[in-house]
Amino acid sequence: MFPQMNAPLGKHPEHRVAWWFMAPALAGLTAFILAPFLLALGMSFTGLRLGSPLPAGFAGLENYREALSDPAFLRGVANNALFALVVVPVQTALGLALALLLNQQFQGRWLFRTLFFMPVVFPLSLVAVIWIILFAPGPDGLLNGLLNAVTLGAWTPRDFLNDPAWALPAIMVTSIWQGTGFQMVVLLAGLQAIPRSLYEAAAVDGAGPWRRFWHVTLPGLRNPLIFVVIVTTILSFRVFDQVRIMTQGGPQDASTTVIHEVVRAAFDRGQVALAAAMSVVFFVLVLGITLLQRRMMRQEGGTA
Amino acid sequence: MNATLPRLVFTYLLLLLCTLVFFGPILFMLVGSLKPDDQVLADAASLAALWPREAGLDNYHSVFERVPFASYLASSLLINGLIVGLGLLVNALAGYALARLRWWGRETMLAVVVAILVIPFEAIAIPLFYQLSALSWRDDHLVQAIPFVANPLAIYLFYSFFLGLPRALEEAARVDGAGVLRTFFSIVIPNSKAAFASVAIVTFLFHWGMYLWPLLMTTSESVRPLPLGIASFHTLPPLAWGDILAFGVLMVLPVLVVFVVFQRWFVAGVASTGIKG
Amino acid sequence: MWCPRLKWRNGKGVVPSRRRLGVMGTMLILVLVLALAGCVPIPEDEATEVITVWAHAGRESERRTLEAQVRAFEKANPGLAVDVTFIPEGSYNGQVQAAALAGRLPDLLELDGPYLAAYAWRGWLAPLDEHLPDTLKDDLLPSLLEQGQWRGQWYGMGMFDSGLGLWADRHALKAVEARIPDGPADAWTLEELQEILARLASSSSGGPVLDLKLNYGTEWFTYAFSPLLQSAGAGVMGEDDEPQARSHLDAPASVQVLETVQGWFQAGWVDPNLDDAAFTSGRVPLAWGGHWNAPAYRDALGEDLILLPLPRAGDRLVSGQGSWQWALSSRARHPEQAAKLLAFLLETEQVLKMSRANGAVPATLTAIAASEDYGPEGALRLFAEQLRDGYTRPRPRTPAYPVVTDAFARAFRDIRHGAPVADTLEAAARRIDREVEANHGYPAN
Amino acid sequence: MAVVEFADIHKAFAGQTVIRDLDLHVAEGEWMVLLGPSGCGKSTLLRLLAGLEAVEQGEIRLDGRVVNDLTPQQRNVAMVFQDYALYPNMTVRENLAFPLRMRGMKRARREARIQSVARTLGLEPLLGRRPAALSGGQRQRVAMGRALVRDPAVFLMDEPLSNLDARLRGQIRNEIATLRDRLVTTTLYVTHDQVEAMTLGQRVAVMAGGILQQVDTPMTLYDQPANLFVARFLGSPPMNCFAVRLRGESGRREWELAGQWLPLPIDPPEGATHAGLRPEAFSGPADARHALQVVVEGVEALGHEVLVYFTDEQSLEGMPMAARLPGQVRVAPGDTLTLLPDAEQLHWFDASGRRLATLTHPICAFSSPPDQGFSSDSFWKSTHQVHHCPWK
Repeated sequence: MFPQMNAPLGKHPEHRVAWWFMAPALAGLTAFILAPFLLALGMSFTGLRLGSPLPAGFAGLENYREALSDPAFLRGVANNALFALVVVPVQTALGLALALLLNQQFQGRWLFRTLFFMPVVFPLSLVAVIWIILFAPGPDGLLNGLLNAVTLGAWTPRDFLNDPAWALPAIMVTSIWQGTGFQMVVLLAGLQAIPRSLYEAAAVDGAGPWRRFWHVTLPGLRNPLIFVVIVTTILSFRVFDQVRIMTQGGPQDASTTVIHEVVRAAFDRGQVALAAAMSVVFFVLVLGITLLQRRMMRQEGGTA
Repeated sequence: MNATLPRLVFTYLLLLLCTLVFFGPILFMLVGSLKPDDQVLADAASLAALWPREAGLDNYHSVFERVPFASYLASSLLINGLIVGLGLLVNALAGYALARLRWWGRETMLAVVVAILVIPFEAIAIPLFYQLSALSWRDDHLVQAIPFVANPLAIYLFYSFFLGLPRALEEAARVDGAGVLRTFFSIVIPNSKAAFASVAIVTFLFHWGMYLWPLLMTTSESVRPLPLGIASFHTLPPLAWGDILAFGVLMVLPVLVVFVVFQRWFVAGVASTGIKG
Repeated sequence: MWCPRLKWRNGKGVVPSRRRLGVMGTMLILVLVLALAGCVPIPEDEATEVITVWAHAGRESERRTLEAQVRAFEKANPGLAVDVTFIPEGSYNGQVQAAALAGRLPDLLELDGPYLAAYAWRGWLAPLDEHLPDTLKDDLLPSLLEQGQWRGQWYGMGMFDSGLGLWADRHALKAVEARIPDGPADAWTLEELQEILARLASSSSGGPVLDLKLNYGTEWFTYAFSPLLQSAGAGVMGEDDEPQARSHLDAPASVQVLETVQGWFQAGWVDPNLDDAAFTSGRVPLAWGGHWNAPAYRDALGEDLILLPLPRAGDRLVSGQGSWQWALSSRARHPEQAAKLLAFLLETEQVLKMSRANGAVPATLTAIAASEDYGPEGALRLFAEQLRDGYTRPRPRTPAYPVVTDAFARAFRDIRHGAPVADTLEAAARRIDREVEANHGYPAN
Repeated sequence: MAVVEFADIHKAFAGQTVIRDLDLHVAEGEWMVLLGPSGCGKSTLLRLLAGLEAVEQGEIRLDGRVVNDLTPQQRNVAMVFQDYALYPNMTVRENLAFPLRMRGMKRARREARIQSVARTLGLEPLLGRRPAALSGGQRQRVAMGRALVRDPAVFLMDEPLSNLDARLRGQIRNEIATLRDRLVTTTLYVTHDQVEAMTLGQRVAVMAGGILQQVDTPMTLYDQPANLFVARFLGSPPMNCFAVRLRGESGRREWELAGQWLPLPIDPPEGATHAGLRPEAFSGPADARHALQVVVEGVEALGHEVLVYFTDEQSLEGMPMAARLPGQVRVAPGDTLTLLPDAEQLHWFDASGRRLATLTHPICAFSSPPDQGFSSDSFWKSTHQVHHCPWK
């Protein structure tokens, strides 16, 4: 799955140099990611609780049993999956649409690109706060008011963040709003890298705009598309801040996510070992999905 | 593709709509930060949401009174400076070794980096916290920065960027008599500004809003970063929405400045890392 | 097991600097990653007279008052210095836990009352008895004494306690001819309240009529609504001899009470109150609230504001209690000096100052008697009476409290959104009991 | 200056053999051109010598010293890359200075070298510019300059002209030829262009499919190709090659071309299965008795000459046969034309594609280009390798 390198620059000295290049990052990754992860793996088989004076003791698979029978955790897994299934395609499609829009000739492209990209620079915690206000319940809420105006009064105002049917979609909307700009920038750059001559050739061959999009644009965007899809997928499995701030996972776990459950278990309830078990299950799931995704969308040129 | 007039009008209409969607909430925040607390919500459904009637800087005064904003900002800048500065060096070196050098363990290391990529920080925060607690290391700037210096995403971005860099430059340098290290610093880095800029911005954006870790690791006001400041507004109802929005504006302002200044590089960098994937 | 002792002397020969600890930590981290154990470096005992104190960053006035009090204490005790760190309320517990695990607790710290058992069981607190004179106890509100004790030891002591009740608009109640109770003994029954709500709703064209402070955080729900269960004869958990949630939290009485509350939501009587202005803006005439609402509500309603006890779900009213408490860390380097500060803070004058700053019920009977609001003729005397006369009960005093409150708040939220009450409570009870069992019932250590 | 030796080199990428059992000796000061179609392994050979690829089998020697395990900077070779590889972040001056700085040369000496090279190549006005501000030809010159500024043991040039347009290519080719005669440094020059090979190489090593086919002076390659590959690779249009058909006894032998039997005045060597005839071995239109009647299929009138194409059923790989006629001949496709092939110029090959010597055949009937101004004696002693055609 990884490119085969074929140009050694002299064998022996480089070998050592390479390890020196790798050493600082390796040390950091080991100390601050790998080691804690292994520690989490170890913890997940104990009964460790935050600050508990009791000896942690070996708990076998107890934590895994508890995690897998915890409806909130299972709901979190399902929500994450749903989140990825909705947000990844929608956000990518929107990003592509914006990129296509901006790829035309008109005045002020720079300005609009900046405006559309701006949400990306907002920390998620701040985004969440802003959208809490936008989602405000009752006719006074901005979104409710807007929908009311658009539908000429047919819209019944609702409490989005406290409605089991709307909480997760509300968080999805927030995430899409924040992330689309990133996709747009990557795809826009991809669009500009497609040789103009290809479009001209297609036009000469009698292809209409739709066929040109389908046969020139999309294939030309293959690598950027794969890139944004993979990145967005990974990010959508990490969703946490918005959930924590906007809905606390509720109502009735309707908007909880795995990481949110992990944080709740560890920080709110001190059940560190349970949280560790959840993390491990989650890691295995996401790694599996990522590998599958990479396999399915093996990148052209990425391996050159 | 010459734009006809109707087409141009249509384009601008679409652009306007998108601006409303993507910039509207930001404008709402800006305007809200200028309004008295109780008006923020009350106005939300009317056009007044985007137009302050009694604008004032009261909320900003209040923010500076309620939290030591300058100290938070300084801490945030220091922490992010460390993460970005050290991170660029450390991750670029690793990305280069993975993309260009040939060594035993390269394939394995690449697989490890990709696998690590999917571990969210929240999932390992507690064990990491235990580790550092065992060292009694907490409550300073470094503990908020050092753990995030080595970053698998940054390594991966650098890796894919370097893969796409024309190899001939480095070969020329090697033939001209430069060693690996010299080649890296004299040839590779100066020709990868876009990648460095985009990785820097991505890392910066990613860590600017960091909340959980500083929450766990700091108690002293003097080392706390900006995101913790929002906690000061978030706990005591009635929530002062105006203050919160004002604080939010102040919090993103530095990022916004960084972004607008480096936008060109960033776009180029994103393109070069993203397209190569 | 190899344990590094992180000990350096800086120029002045005092405590190791944090920065250097950090640098050293980075270097040691790789080694230690594998040899991880619970070895915590022991801070050096120094003969400095700086008392370190952590306090929650409450409202501005509360902060200012504490700072002024500390300065006054320093003035009265030359040679003693107090270093106060304020920590935002929302993240306070996480902070203390984190610091405790890293062995970095201060001498004196504030903690949220119901977490006391959890901290004490973990060995983070030192008993107060040996440091404080017994006479202090005699004057203290019984509720505070109850809250501050766990398994026969006295750990926590507050400068104030909280009051929970119903705020009402006199006009609105009059309009629907509601009975106005005189005091705690005279509280509405749940049915009575329900009837009044219905009448209010029909007179106000069907809009919401009750503010339950749904905009508050997790802890509010346990604080504000578990008393209803206790009043109904159930509760969240049994007492010390029966530390379990099963047959308490999911008892028929609990189910019935919360089904009643659920009915209010379903009837559309409860305001979501995102802006915390449901009552002040006149949207609703009734608010489930507490002493901290008094200033804003007085401003908004003036003479029309009345304070009522919560409804009783059984024979006798049960209301909420518990607030921030001071505790001595088991790692305190200056326990005697810290106790001295505590005693100072409990002087009537200081208690009254703090009460005026945050509006809470003063901690001592003497202070209450001298208080304008809580004294015999005070407008808020109901709160003091509840606490003094045994109408309040603490939230479950168990080290499992973090899990308990999480489970209860989650259950309450779900019930709010229409989840079946019995099932939800049963699941919450199971969740709590599993935690208790996993900890072997929290044996003494 | 150094002697370069490749001994028994074998190189594979991911299991794909790129160079097979290669031996090559480059004399001190010699200009050796590596010529072959793309993918034949010639660039790889250059990169092996530069230290940019690892030698897995065999030895590379510089002046007798085995350099297999030396890093590029330890080998002291200078290289001109196909796409120049100018450092975009440096000015022309800095580009030129870089290799000198890497060798630790003092500033003053460095400046002197740069000035001298800049003068030689006419780069003086460009010294302050960055590569992005240079034209293609200027970049090429800077790339040359960066190699020349040093005093390397060997110059390596990897298709240095391939990115230039045709006119510029001719011009710079001449300049390089001038340089070659001025600077006597061992040089390996990789190209797929036979004109460059013929004009620049003192000797040319022809490679195909990772195998060295023949190493010799350009004219020898042309006149005595060691095998069918070399025969057809050099020359444009390439040599007409076909399966041999003979009849009759010795002395009255006839051979067949384009379906017609023609007298063969010579005896073909034993075992000849294929023969080749260069386009210039035809003359016509002719009215001779043994002339060949062909139907013209294609015509390329180039002014000074006309190339005429016709079909021979037995032509190798079905390629059309080409004849080179004087420019004044007027002919159109479909015309019938009489041509007179000079059978004495036939090249003979055996079943494996190897050249067969014909002792009765005057070797250098046409070869009369002036000597290129260097002593060729030493080259005749060098390794002369002939291998089986890879496609056989």
